[in-house]
Amino acid sequence: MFVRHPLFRPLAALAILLLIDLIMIPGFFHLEIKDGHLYGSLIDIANRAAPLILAALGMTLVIATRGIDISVGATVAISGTVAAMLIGGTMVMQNGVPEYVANTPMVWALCAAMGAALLCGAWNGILVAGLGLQPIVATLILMVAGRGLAQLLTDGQIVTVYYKPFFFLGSGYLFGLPFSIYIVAAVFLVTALLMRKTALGLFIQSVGINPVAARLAGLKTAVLIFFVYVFCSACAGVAGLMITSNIKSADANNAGLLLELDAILAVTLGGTSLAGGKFSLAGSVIGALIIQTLTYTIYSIGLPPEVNMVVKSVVVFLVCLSQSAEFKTMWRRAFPARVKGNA
Amino acid sequence: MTNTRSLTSSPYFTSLVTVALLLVLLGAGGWAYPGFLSEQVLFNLLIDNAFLLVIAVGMSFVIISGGIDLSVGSVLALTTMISAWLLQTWHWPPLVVIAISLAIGAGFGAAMGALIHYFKLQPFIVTLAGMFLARGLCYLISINSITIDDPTFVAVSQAQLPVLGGFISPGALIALITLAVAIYVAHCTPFGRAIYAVGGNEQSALMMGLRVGRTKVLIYAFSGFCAALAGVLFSFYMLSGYGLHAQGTELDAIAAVVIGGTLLSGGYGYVAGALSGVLVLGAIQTLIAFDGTLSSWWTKIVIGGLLFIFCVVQRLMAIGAAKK
Amino acid sequence: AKPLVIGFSQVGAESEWRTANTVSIKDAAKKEGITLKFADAQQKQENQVKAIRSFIAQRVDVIAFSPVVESGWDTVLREAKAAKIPVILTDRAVNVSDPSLYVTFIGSDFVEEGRRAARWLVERAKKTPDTVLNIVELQGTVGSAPALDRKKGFEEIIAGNPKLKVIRSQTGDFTRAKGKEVMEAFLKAEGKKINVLYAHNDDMAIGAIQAIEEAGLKPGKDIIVISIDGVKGAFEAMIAGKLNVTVECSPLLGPQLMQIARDVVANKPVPKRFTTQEGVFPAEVAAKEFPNRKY
Amino acid sequence: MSTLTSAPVPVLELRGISKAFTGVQALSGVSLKLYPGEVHTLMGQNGAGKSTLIKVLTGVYAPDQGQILLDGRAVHPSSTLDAQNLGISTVYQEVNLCPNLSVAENIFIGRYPRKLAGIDWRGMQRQATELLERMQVRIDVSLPLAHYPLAIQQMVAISRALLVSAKVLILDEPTSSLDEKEVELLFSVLRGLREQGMAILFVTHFLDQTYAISDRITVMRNGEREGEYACSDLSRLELVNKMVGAPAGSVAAGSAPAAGLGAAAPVAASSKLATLLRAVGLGRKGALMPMDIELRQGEMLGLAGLLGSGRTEAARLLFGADKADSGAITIDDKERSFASPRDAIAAGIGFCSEDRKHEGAILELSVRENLILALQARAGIMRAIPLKRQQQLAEEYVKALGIKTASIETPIGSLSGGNQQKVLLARWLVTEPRLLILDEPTRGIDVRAKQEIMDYVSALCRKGMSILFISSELPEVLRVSDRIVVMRDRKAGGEYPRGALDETSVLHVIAAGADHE
Ligand SMILES: Nc1ncnc2c1ncn2[C@@H]1O[C@H](COP(=O)(O)OP(=O)(O)OP(=O)(O)O)[C@@H](O)[C@H]1O
Ligand SMILES: Nc1ncnc2c1ncn2[C@@H]1O[C@H](COP(=O)(O)OP(=O)(O)OP(=O)(O)O)[C@@H](O)[C@H]1O
Ligand SMILES: [Mg+2]
Ligand SMILES: [Mg+2]
Repeated sequence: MFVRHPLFRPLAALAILLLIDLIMIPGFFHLEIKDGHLYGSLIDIANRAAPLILAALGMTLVIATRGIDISVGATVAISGTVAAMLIGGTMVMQNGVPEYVANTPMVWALCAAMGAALLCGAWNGILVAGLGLQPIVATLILMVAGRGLAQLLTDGQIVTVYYKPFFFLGSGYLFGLPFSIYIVAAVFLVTALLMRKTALGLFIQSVGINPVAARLAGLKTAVLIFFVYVFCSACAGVAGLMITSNIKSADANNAGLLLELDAILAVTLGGTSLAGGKFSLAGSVIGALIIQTLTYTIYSIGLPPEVNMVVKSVVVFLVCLSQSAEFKTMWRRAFPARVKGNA
Repeated sequence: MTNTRSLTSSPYFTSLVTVALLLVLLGAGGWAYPGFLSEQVLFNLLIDNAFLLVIAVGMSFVIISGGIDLSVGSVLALTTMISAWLLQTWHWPPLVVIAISLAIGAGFGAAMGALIHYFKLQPFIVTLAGMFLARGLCYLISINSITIDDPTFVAVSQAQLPVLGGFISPGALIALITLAVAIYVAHCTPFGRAIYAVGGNEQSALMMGLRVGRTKVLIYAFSGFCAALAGVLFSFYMLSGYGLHAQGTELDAIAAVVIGGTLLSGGYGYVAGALSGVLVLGAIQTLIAFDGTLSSWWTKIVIGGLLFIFCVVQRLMAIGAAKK
Repeated sequence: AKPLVIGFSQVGAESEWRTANTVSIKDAAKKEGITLKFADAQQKQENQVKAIRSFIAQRVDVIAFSPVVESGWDTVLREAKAAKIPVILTDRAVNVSDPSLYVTFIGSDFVEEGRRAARWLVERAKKTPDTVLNIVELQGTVGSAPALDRKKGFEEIIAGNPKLKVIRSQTGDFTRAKGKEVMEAFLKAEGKKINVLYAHNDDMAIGAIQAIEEAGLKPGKDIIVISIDGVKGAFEAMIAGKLNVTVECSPLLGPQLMQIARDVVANKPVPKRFTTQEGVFPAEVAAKEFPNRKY
Repeated sequence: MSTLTSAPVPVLELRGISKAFTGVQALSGVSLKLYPGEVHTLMGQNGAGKSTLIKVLTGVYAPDQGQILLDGRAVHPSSTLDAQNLGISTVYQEVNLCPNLSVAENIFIGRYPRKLAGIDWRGMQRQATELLERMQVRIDVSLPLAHYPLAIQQMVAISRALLVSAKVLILDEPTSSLDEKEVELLFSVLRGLREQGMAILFVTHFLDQTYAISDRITVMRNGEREGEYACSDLSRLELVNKMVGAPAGSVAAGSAPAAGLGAAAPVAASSKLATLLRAVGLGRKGALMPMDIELRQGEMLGLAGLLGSGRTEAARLLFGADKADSGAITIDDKERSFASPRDAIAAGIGFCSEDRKHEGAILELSVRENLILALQARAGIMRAIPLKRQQQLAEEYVKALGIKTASIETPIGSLSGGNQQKVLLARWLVTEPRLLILDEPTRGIDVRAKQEIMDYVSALCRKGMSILFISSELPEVLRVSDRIVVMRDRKAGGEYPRGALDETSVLHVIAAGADHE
């Protein structure tokens, strides 16, 4: 019965990857307490996957409405840059002793960064829902210009932050676990609850499957679409803060580069169709974990960097094929005996 | 029904609007920067974007059929790499190398098309994985760039075909021929029409008895072929094979096709729109190069801004036309 | 007289180093009263070719550019030559069949930078003569010229030293985030075995230093950290004792470029190769050197 | 009507076809023989398995069991293309054409007339125009299909099927959105084909049409073949009873003429009822000339007219689905303007569209979700209807309307056409609107269900709901409406109280509207 569950296949893919890690990488599952928190590969994966999961959550809703948002990376750069510049701080040498000075109170800086992200979302939302531009071009505009704006803010420099409390967001620990995990869990729970306890999920699916019928049934299609783009950018904004906090600096040139592609990949690996409609938030989380585990595996296993991409693509192909019902039937036909034997 | 009605009227109109806006863009450039409107600058638009045009032509087919192909940039790079490798390391005759490259591109596309159709996988994901794969294969051949010094390639690379007081490259000519053939195929052959049918409604196309599977595989094969042909043109253009060539070209191609008036949801649009779309992108870049004062980030912001103005004006005019 | 017009095609703005390079060139042009046509290629060779073509169409006096890659410049440089516009390369060299296609090349030698980093390490290894030093390497973007050359130069020198062993090498894409991510994985996989980190640029090193600290180790002490470029951030890290050495790769080519451009236009003979003056800065001199850093 | 010819060999024979979907045995052991030169009608209630049988026959689905014999040889069509190549030409229940292609192309795609340099566009358009003219459809065939209303699209689909010289022609509810004139034209074409020896398999829910054209009838019930009868041997009453599965001579139901339903008719003179909605000069350029409409509480207003007379447009304007360029709408004497359907729904209006595939059903969502969508939309995002309540509502309406579905969680897309229609009707009924606009609500619904639904709706009407009823079935409009507005050339041609018109006089109004204006 649960083999039929839509999350079964993504979970199985993740499990197989972890199994490979278990065999190939000694001490992969080893966790120890270091400085009062858990330390180990699994923690790294969760911590690293956090921004990707956030981006994927936002992307899931956009994709559910038949849209796509390729400006996620740019939004990450913008929000991270704004936060880093406002909190900023410089190192000054006083009598040969370095001292750190912060600029703006952190709360304000975070609000400003999220504000910037929401503005990005609103911009995308207006272009898609208001003007009816095709999502991919509408968000392409921000993808190109957004990173430019972030670089304009920093003059192309990497802005380093010297303010301890800010680091908590991306590399702090709470009850032994990375704080970013809590943020992701909170966003996931709130989103899932919104989908469950309100009619939002139903509406988003309806708009994604048949916008004309949805409008005739009385849905505010434009408002819904606007909302999902804002939500997606908000998620990207938080992801940007996390990334910035984690590397203690805002790199407008590279922060979140190509994050949108990984996010889309995560969404699809999780079983959501890019044609819109039915979606699975949990699936996207699993998809993101698959991608991060894969990346981590490649690093740990000691493959030469030249083959990274080939390995990644082969895994993606395999995961996709494993999810295809047609592939299963074909497999059955090709190897009838063996399947029976296994069953 | 009104929604579909306004949709149907828009692509044709959008295409016209694109051409008009392109002329405005060029006019503005000529007014602001002396020398901008010389023949050679305009021909350079074609020469420099020949490979993009070829890719966009293949991409048009894919998008009209309701799919997408993200692998084109990588397939281009892979083609340059394979050509360079075969020429430099194995010293195969250039024509054979070109034929093999094109066949590999088409085969790569066909394989993706088959995965998409027979296993009902999503085009976005299959071609995204294809993009990683093709790039990865480049690095397996070599992570260095390989310079091509085969005399035929060098000769083609430096050939200049005189036209109207300026010149174009053989690559540009090949691109234009590809475009012409593609327009013919799209509008005057059953295969071309089947592409539109599949894009309009795949289920219906199947129920009407069209060979949907074959059409889809062929579409992706064609796109792969175009990407490989673009790769060959790129090898002429750059005389090198390199795994990092043409990064992000897939987005440029998609943008060009969409700006040219094709709907990403499939079914509506014109292959010829690829030309206007490519020229618009090229003109924006040329404008920026002529200006010569923009810093890196202002370059990005201005490209984004021009894209924005362009898309919005295009969209508003289309809405206006539909209201009329 | 009419001001000199230089068309300059920059690779992009992918790193701080690159930005410093751009700023240096722009400032120098302004100071010298030279009109600079600047075009950003966003890391794409084809965009550079387009920019050079448009410089030719605009009939600038000198074309200068930092090539994205070494190969593939024959055709467009031939067009420049046909239009009688001299070409100056900065930062990276090109591979062309006919060396007369460019006048001169100003810039650093990536292979040499790799060698210098390795030489410093070899010296350092002499302090602990009996131990084997396990090295992990953070490469730049796969296939990019600095990554290839810095790896090559480094390997060339350590090849002769059996005590120095590269146990892991992975790409960190020249960024802090990736540098940190990859280093985390290295630390988990190799644990305490790692003695030395060699990063192809400062940004990756700074990211990796964070990873080392989070693993409860002391960068600079438990793990020797070597990097290349010499940006401000690296000096800060050295002052804090977390980075051991950075090999300078100077982006400040502007004044030199302007001077050479004037010479070229004035038909003065210029050498085919200018190597920029670059140093190796170990942590000991960082505090003293820090105030002098321009980027 | 021609008699059964003595051709003893069937062109097409089905033997013991079974097909199951998850949770539903759609067909079990169905056999059927189709002879050349006959029109064979397949009848059965919604969800009886007619469309599934046709899809199995034409290679859309593979049968779980059973054989298909064509001219005595076993065939295994694996795609519609296969079936076409075998000489089986089909019009499926939902219009399966490409909205983006021109009408001419939709007819010819897959078999273009060729010319030296490719497709002979001119020839194709000329032939398409001629083909459609045979059915008296005069339209610009170079425009995209999406430009035309559903009825035209259906005619195009039929023309496409007629184009091939096939041995077998299959038509699954081709007449569901056609009006009588079109149906008659279609039938004359079919009769011609029958003369030429073609075997025609026809599906319809209209008894009149069945008797007008069929030679033989196969009745299906619950996925099984109930029996096969010569048309002349089976009375309407028997037919209906066999479809429903009642013992012979029990419930009498059918499309009996209006007289038989007098009992349900209202007694109140509708002029005395309070006005609910009044539209004055409502119009939209290119779609509807300005017209006035008045709707009273508890009254059913029928809109009669031929295809393309603007009924759907009028309904869409009233509902705010399209924006009116002129005119004003008042509800309860308060002026209202609807910028979107949402506003209209807030004002208590519901609109059940004629195009269920594109404008109604959200195919991948479940019956329950489809059913409560409009209610939930009105309640807003935050006030989610509790799942319990949703299930209760869904169960209630599934029962009340006799919707045949495996469960309320089944995706609506896997329901039969008629049952989908019922779910969409229920979508609006749950919102308890003050005014319900029904555009071809009984399209594709079987005779008995049609009767039940109309009774159900009439009862609601008696309770005070007002209804705007649009249907291409003139008798039905005449039968149930309290008042009738006849439309013609996209404008109102006149308003008549119940009983003032019969079928011929309506046609008269339409034909010679000038006298009545
Ligand atoms: N793709 C499918 N998946 C699951 N069940 C299906 C599918 N198609 C049809 N069914 C089920 O099979 C049964 C027969 O459906 P079918 O469409 O053949 O009915 P029908 O006789 O054509 O009805 P109608 O007159 O309403 O068109 C129905 O119960 C329907 O729910
Ligand atoms: N026979 C026809 N010839 C040409 N155009 C037609 C014909 N029938 C309908 N149309 C088109 O139909 C449109 C109006 O259709 P509308 O849907 O409002 O009519 P309707 O009375 O509701 O018809 P239907 O019964 O098909 O729903 C017109 O714009 C016209 O283009
Ligand atoms: Mg049916
Ligand atoms: Mg209608």
